[in-house]
Amino acid sequence: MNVSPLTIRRLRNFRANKRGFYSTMIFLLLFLVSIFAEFIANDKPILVVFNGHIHFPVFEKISETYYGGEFETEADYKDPFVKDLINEQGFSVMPLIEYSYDTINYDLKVPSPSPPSFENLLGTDDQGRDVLARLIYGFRISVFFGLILTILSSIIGIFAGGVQGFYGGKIDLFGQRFIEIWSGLPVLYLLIIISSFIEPSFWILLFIMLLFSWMSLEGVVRAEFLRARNFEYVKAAKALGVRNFKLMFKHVLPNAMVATLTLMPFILSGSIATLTSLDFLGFGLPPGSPSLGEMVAQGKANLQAPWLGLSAFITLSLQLSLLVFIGEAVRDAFDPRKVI
Amino acid sequence: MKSLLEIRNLGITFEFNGQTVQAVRDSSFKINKGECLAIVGESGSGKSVTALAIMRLIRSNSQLRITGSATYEKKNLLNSDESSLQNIRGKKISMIFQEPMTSLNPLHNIEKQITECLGFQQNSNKSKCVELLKEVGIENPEQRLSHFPHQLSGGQRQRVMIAMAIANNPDLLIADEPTTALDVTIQKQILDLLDRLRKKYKMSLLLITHDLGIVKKISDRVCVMEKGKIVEQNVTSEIFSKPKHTYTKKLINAKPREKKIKKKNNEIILSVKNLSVYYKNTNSFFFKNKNDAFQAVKNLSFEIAKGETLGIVGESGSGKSSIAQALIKLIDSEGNFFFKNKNISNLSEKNFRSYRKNIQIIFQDPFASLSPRLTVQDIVSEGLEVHNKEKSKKEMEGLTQKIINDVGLDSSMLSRYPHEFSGGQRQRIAIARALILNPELIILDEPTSALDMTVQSQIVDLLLNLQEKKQLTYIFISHDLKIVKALSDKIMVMKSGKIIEFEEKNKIFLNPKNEYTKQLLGSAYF
Amino acid sequence: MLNYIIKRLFLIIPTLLGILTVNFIIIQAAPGGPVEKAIAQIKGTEVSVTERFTSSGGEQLSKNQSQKNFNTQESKYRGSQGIDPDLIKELEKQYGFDKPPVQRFFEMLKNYLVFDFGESFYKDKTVISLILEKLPVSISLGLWTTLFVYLISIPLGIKKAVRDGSKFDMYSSSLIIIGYAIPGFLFAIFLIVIFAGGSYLDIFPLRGLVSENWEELSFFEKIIDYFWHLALPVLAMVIGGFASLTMLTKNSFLDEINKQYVLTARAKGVSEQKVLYGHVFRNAMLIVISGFPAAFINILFTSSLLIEVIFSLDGLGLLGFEAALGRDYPVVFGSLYIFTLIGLLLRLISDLTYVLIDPRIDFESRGN
Amino acid sequence: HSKTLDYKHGIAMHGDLKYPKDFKKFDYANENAFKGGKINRFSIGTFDNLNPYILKGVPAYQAGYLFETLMKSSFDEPFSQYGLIAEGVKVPPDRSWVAFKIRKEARFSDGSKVSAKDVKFSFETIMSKGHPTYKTYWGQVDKVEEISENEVKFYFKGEPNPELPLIIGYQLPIFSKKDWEGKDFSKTTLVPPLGSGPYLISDVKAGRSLTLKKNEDYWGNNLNVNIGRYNFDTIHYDYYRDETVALEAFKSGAYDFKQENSSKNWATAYTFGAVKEGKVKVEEIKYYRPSGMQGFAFNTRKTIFQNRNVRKALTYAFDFEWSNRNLFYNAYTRTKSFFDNSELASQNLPNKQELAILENYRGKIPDEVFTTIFSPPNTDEENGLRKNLRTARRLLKKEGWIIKDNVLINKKTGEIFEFEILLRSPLFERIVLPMKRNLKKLGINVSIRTVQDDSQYIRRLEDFDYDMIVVNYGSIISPGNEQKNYWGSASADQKASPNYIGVKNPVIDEIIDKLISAKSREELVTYTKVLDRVLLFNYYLIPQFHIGHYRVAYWNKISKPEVSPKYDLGFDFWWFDPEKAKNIDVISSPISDEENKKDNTIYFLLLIFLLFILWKIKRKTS
Ligand SMILES: Nc1ncnc2c1ncn2[C@@H]1O[C@H](COP(=O)(O)OP(=O)(O)OP(=O)(O)O)[C@@H](O)[C@H]1O
Ligand SMILES: Nc1ncnc2c1ncn2[C@@H]1O[C@H](COP(=O)(O)OP(=O)(O)OP(=O)(O)O)[C@@H](O)[C@H]1O
Ligand SMILES: [Mg+2]
Ligand SMILES: [Mg+2]
Repeated sequence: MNVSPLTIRRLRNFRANKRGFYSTMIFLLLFLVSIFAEFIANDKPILVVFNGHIHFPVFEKISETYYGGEFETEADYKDPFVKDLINEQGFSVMPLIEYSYDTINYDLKVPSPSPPSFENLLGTDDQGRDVLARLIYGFRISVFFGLILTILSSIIGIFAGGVQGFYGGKIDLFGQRFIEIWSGLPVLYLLIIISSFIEPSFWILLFIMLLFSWMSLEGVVRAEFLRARNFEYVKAAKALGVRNFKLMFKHVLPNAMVATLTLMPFILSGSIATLTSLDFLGFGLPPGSPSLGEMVAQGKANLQAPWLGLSAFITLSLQLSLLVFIGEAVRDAFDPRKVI
Repeated sequence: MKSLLEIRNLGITFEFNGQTVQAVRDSSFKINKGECLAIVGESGSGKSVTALAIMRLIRSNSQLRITGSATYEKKNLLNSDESSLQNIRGKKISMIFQEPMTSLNPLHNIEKQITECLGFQQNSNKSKCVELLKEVGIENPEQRLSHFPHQLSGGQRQRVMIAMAIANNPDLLIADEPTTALDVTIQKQILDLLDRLRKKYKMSLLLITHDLGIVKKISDRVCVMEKGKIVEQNVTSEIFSKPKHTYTKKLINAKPREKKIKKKNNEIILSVKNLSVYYKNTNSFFFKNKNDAFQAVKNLSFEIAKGETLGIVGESGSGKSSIAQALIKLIDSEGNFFFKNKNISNLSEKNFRSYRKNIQIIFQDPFASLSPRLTVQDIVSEGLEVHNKEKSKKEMEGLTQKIINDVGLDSSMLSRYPHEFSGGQRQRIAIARALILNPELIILDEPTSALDMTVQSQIVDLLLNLQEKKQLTYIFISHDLKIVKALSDKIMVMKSGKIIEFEEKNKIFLNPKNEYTKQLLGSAYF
Repeated sequence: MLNYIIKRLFLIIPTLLGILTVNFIIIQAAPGGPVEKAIAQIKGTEVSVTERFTSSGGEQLSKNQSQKNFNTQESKYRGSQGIDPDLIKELEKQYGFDKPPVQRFFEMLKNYLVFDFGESFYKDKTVISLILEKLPVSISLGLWTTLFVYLISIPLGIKKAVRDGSKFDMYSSSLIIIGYAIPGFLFAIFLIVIFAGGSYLDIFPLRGLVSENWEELSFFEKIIDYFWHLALPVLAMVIGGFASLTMLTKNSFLDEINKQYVLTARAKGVSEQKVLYGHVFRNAMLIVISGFPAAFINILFTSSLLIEVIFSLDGLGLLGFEAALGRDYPVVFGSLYIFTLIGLLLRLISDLTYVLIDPRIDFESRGN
Repeated sequence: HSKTLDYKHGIAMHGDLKYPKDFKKFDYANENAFKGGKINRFSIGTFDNLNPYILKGVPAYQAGYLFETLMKSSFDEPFSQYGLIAEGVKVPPDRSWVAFKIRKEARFSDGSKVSAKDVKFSFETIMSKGHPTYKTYWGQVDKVEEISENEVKFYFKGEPNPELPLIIGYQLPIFSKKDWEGKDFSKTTLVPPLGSGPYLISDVKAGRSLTLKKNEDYWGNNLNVNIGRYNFDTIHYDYYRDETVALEAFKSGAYDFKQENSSKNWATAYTFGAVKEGKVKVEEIKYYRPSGMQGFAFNTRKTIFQNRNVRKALTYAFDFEWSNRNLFYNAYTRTKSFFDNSELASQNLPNKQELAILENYRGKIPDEVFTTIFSPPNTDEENGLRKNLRTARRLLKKEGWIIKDNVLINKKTGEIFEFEILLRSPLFERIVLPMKRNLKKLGINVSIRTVQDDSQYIRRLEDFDYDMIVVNYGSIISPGNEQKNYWGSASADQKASPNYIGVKNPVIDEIIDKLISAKSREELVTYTKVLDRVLLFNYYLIPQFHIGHYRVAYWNKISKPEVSPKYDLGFDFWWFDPEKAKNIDVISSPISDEENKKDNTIYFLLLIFLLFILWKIKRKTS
């Protein structure tokens, strides 16, 4: 391992930002949990021992007939009938939370949204689904969405802004006009059109958002590049024969990164918020998806059930806060003048 | 005599990365009213840091420990509060920074920078400004008022800095290498000015410099610093006549080796024809035509042979740096120049890039020319990565370490960022960066201005050795005639963008023809 | 520079044309149009475009707006009728859809050249008057939020930079970030429940920009009334706005505050305030300041659909959303044209501010 | 031959009128109701137009109070009307025309007389410049004739349509010809047009509020149809955009009367302080209007849904009982007929007359029609859902659909059974999603698509581009022509028709024809029931649910008549009750309004002051 002193220094800086460091830890933990959501919150057992055979229903679809029931489709393990069948000749181990994001708790005692109970730790939403399970899955979706979108749109945005700012002239002039036209595209209509022939899925939404979200960085990066390209050290590197691209990304960019690094967590959380609000407005993920946006909408429509709004709110806030804190720590780590 | 400022047991430690740099150790000295105290010493020995500590201006976000006291008017500056410091800074104690080029606010014009020092008491701020600029020898001061720092030459910026520092007739002026970017005539003018102020207002002067000539001429007492310690302090004449400490002796006796002029080499490596450099006047919102532009270099033509050193001297602001940057195509220029008989003046950047390895430059302002977010390691090895891709990482590291040692720095410094160095150290990093590529032609724009005599001779040695070994060609721009004399074969004297005289070194030094050249040489050795 | 400005001004024309064309094509491709909208209205099956987030959840179709169905039997009867093809033709003609798209496009362009934006399909008002009508709300929301955000964020960011790493820095970060993470409209509902509902306090008004009896109020009362109405919506909008600007300010400042010229300024004896605001500010705030024109457009056209809906404020956000979903093409294109034009001009101004802020900046070609 | 007929005081769709010629008042009216007072009401959305009869603009529907009609419906008869502007109405037995005789006292609010001229003008204006929907609505009116100054006659064309006279009678608003001279009817207006109604608009704030004031000189105060009606002096409407906020506003007393349509709100929101203190009354008021049929409609144009048994099988997947219990707080009743909640519903075995009719179609209609009372599958017993799904599976199997690798496919063709449920409102997602899971157990993959965009949704309906949608077939107590549009073969292929299901059944066509030409109420009821049975047992849709009462909450300062009309809420017959109002200090009285405002201002200033102090303190400490 060749860990340069610089890396050590950056790591140290990163760790020195305690809040950022702990945020990272918590975030990673949550992320890990949500990645393995299927094993934590699911309506299928992690393990079934039946008739001496071991099965992992999370991975395989076992029909009810296999257990002696009559439906050829996949067994519904929450069904008491199926439970009995399995218990007769074996046993099953359910995950911690016995609900998936779309599992409806059919034996609620009170109409849903039902308040938190031992069965549903955060209560159920207005369709009788477990809020905690939905949060876990919703967290995963939104974090994935946010991360992918942010990374891709930052790359594109920085690249586009960098090239325009650095080269200037015609590239800038026409690039900017192109962007102006591009930003004038009617997003809402695009969504409507696309959803008129295919159901908007995660990837399609991601793609559409990507078409536009890269522009949020482009402007600031361009401005910073316009300024930084005149700096003496850029000239100096040029005198060394450094190629334009390296010049842009090794010399100009790191010094034009303040805005980028600062804005990055906000872009990330902005992406999540966008997804949320699309869901909220009804142009988002297909009905039934575990989306935080839907949860928020439910929270608003069900003021009598504060656990909905609160759960969604706390999850969103936590998620966004963690991300912004991490972003701060990253910024610190790359600040050469920050010395601990 | 009454002491104005008394420093006791000053200690300054930087701590970062688990590394501790003890920049100043247990130093004590005092300055009397009207006195001129010179601090001389090795580059990196803590002179600037001491000066900054007095003003309480060391950057505060590195882990920093300052011990001791600095008593001014019965107050310990090191622990007085910010607001009382504000009343002292700039009014009672003012300072000329070592790196004038980076010390000006890039977005304020000259007038704004100077009038800010003046405060609001005068309503004739503008005329006072002009007066100050005139005093520090800037031509056309009225026009300069609206200029921004990047439009000035190194020396001009330094003089603006000086003008700001003396604007309020302070009790104490801390001048950290105040004349490094100035040609000798102006240097003389400035030193005279300081002297006058000293006499007139009983101003004390804390002068930090490497130029022992100046020290000898104007200082009353001298402190010698080495490795963060004051190793010797005494009355000037005593120091020079009876140096006690070995380092002092070394410093006084250090003299750059002089280049032995060998027989002429006829292979012309660079030839320049009718070079002109124009600067647009960006102040005018409506750029009309060339007439509106300022011509910094006017129709120059010259040639250099391989293995030769061309020294360029001349008035500050005469276009020397402009030539340097034009030759390496960092600014637009007119005219033709040929590198090894190939016209490179109109090559596109892409085609020119392959020449960059062979033509290198050391910028006049080392601080600004080092990427602030790259470590020294990255900065120095970057050229290698660009041009010698075939070299392995190991090899590159080895080369980097070697060159860093060659310029007198420690390889443990490689992981530091540029701002964590002293002025002289940065300058040497810049030199290392250029030398590592083994270029055939190096343009050195004031490469030694921040170096003390010992290091200076070390660098000169290095340059000469390289030249001898590898037949390198240098274009050496400097105000330090001693060094120019030591290094050059030919010398070009410039004034207002024109060549005034262009001759063999000896001819110039022994038998200057032009009035200005004479004046220049005349001011050199007081 | 003048050359550049002229060039930019000229380029506005093709840019606008491009935007209009692209939009026209895309909107053309969207399924359904005003005719369908009208049919929905005729059939009585029309659903408000804001239904998803304004409804509180009725379970029966077309019964949820009882007060709308002035006569429930009537609407039932209407709905039962098939739509006469002639009627559809007539509707098409009324909305101009009997002409081929290309012709419609060029007619639109021709009118736009002389700033004639036509009339809304549904509202019986010109596009301009519609926009002007909604402007007070948007400006009120935009102006005060922007003002608050800038006036608080920038000094706060600077203070945080100066006191980087201190407790103050930490707590304020946490605070603004949590504020940022709160979904604005949820907060708005919260505010309403707490401060304007029947459940807890009933201090602030629920809806509108001014009181019913606005005309009768004295000048002073008018001002109070206005802010009294704005307090909650602006608070709901502002709460999330501090974070990014504050952090941007802080980080830009951190980047600059250690530079040499700041030392120079300090050495000159300039007061700390002046160092920060006079020297560092301009250097650090290129991005922030260059964002001012955009902020300005924000002031005018802040569209906060949800906040507007929740506080029953009729602003541009709602207008835009309703026009888009209702296929009110004159409004869609008219506002697109106007806002884009202003946007383009502001972008030019924004670019020019770069140069004003930092004279070293130019837009010349570089790099080859 | 018109001379031979006499003007009658009212007209019934079928059979006789309940009220005799000289009736004093409707049974559900309280002639002693207090006259006066103010009521605050609310509305969702916005408005910019006071002429609700045109296409442009967003109308304020309350403007309907401005215009009287020729006749007025009674709310305790299926479909009967009594003279309002018209003192008499006459129709020939085949109802091929209708004539109205205008009351001499009828006045516009400017005092001018209402004449036949105005009626003719109103009709022609609304047909030429009004909302295009009227063209379809009254398309069968051939012409209008002014017989005399106060007599007007409408001639009909095309197939006989016995409803038409009634529809004109109670739906045509009468405008003043003189008033509209020089004004463009098709333009939106915020100046109240001249009407003849009980209320005048006293204040309009576009999009925000509307205030109606009783017209002191209203000419019809003492008419029998108006006794005990229009009791409030002032009716004030506030417009809200958001229902959640509107509910909050109700709680704070910003308005007095709210009808609730969400069972969740009904069950949970009306528990606030004022309710407990009895200041707000919360009531369910029973009604007997046919509920209409809301259900998941199959698009039988799609091959998978062409089989009746397949449709029947899918019916088993909807677990109404669970939804009702868990989602609706048991507020709803399962709909078991297309005319549920009324005498038209076929909730018994067919009687003799029905059997006589049905017998003609034996073999062409499902046999269950003769023997069973329709009852959608329920899950009341234990494991009910499981049993239902098992039944469904068996049915599907019988029709050749088998499960392979978790999906249902056709044994013969290999076609996969999957479909999409097209939703208009996201509110239905919660009803559909559990069904989706149930269908999954049958191997059917269902996707749910919510299209909130009106235009797009309509476009898909027009083209019948859907597999299953949620429809609400509204129905009136007196079914008629609309049935043809709903289930007629002709409409199945007609673009944009409401035959969403695509019913193309000659038997049904025949029954509808007979229904329309029914001579008496009994005959109508019989045919309606027959139609109901045939439709139900064809399983054209999965019936959902309905509610048989109004859910209302109101601040306890208004009172309502003791008897509620059978077919309407009859809010116009409610009144302000000064006695009760004294007992609750609600904010709406003008004096307390003022005080409250001042209070608020003080709070507000206090808040600012507090902030200021905080700021000061902060500055001191830092
Ligand atoms: N911010 C910093 N962080 C760490 N080390 C520093 C920092 N600033 C200066 N130093 C170190 O402190 C020592 C003294 O620096 P100083 O600038 O005082 O030297 P100097 O005597 O002025 O040298 P020169 O003549 O080259 O300007 C040097 O070794 C330098 O590397
Ligand atoms: N970007 C610029 N815009 C306008 N004028 C400039 C610019 N750069 C330099 N100049 C002017 O060009 C002239 C020559 O500058 P140059 O830097 O070449 O001088 P120099 O000989 O290197 O001086 P010094 O010895 O002081 O460094 C100066 O008068 C300076 O003001
Ligand atoms: Mg120094
Ligand atoms: Mg120079």
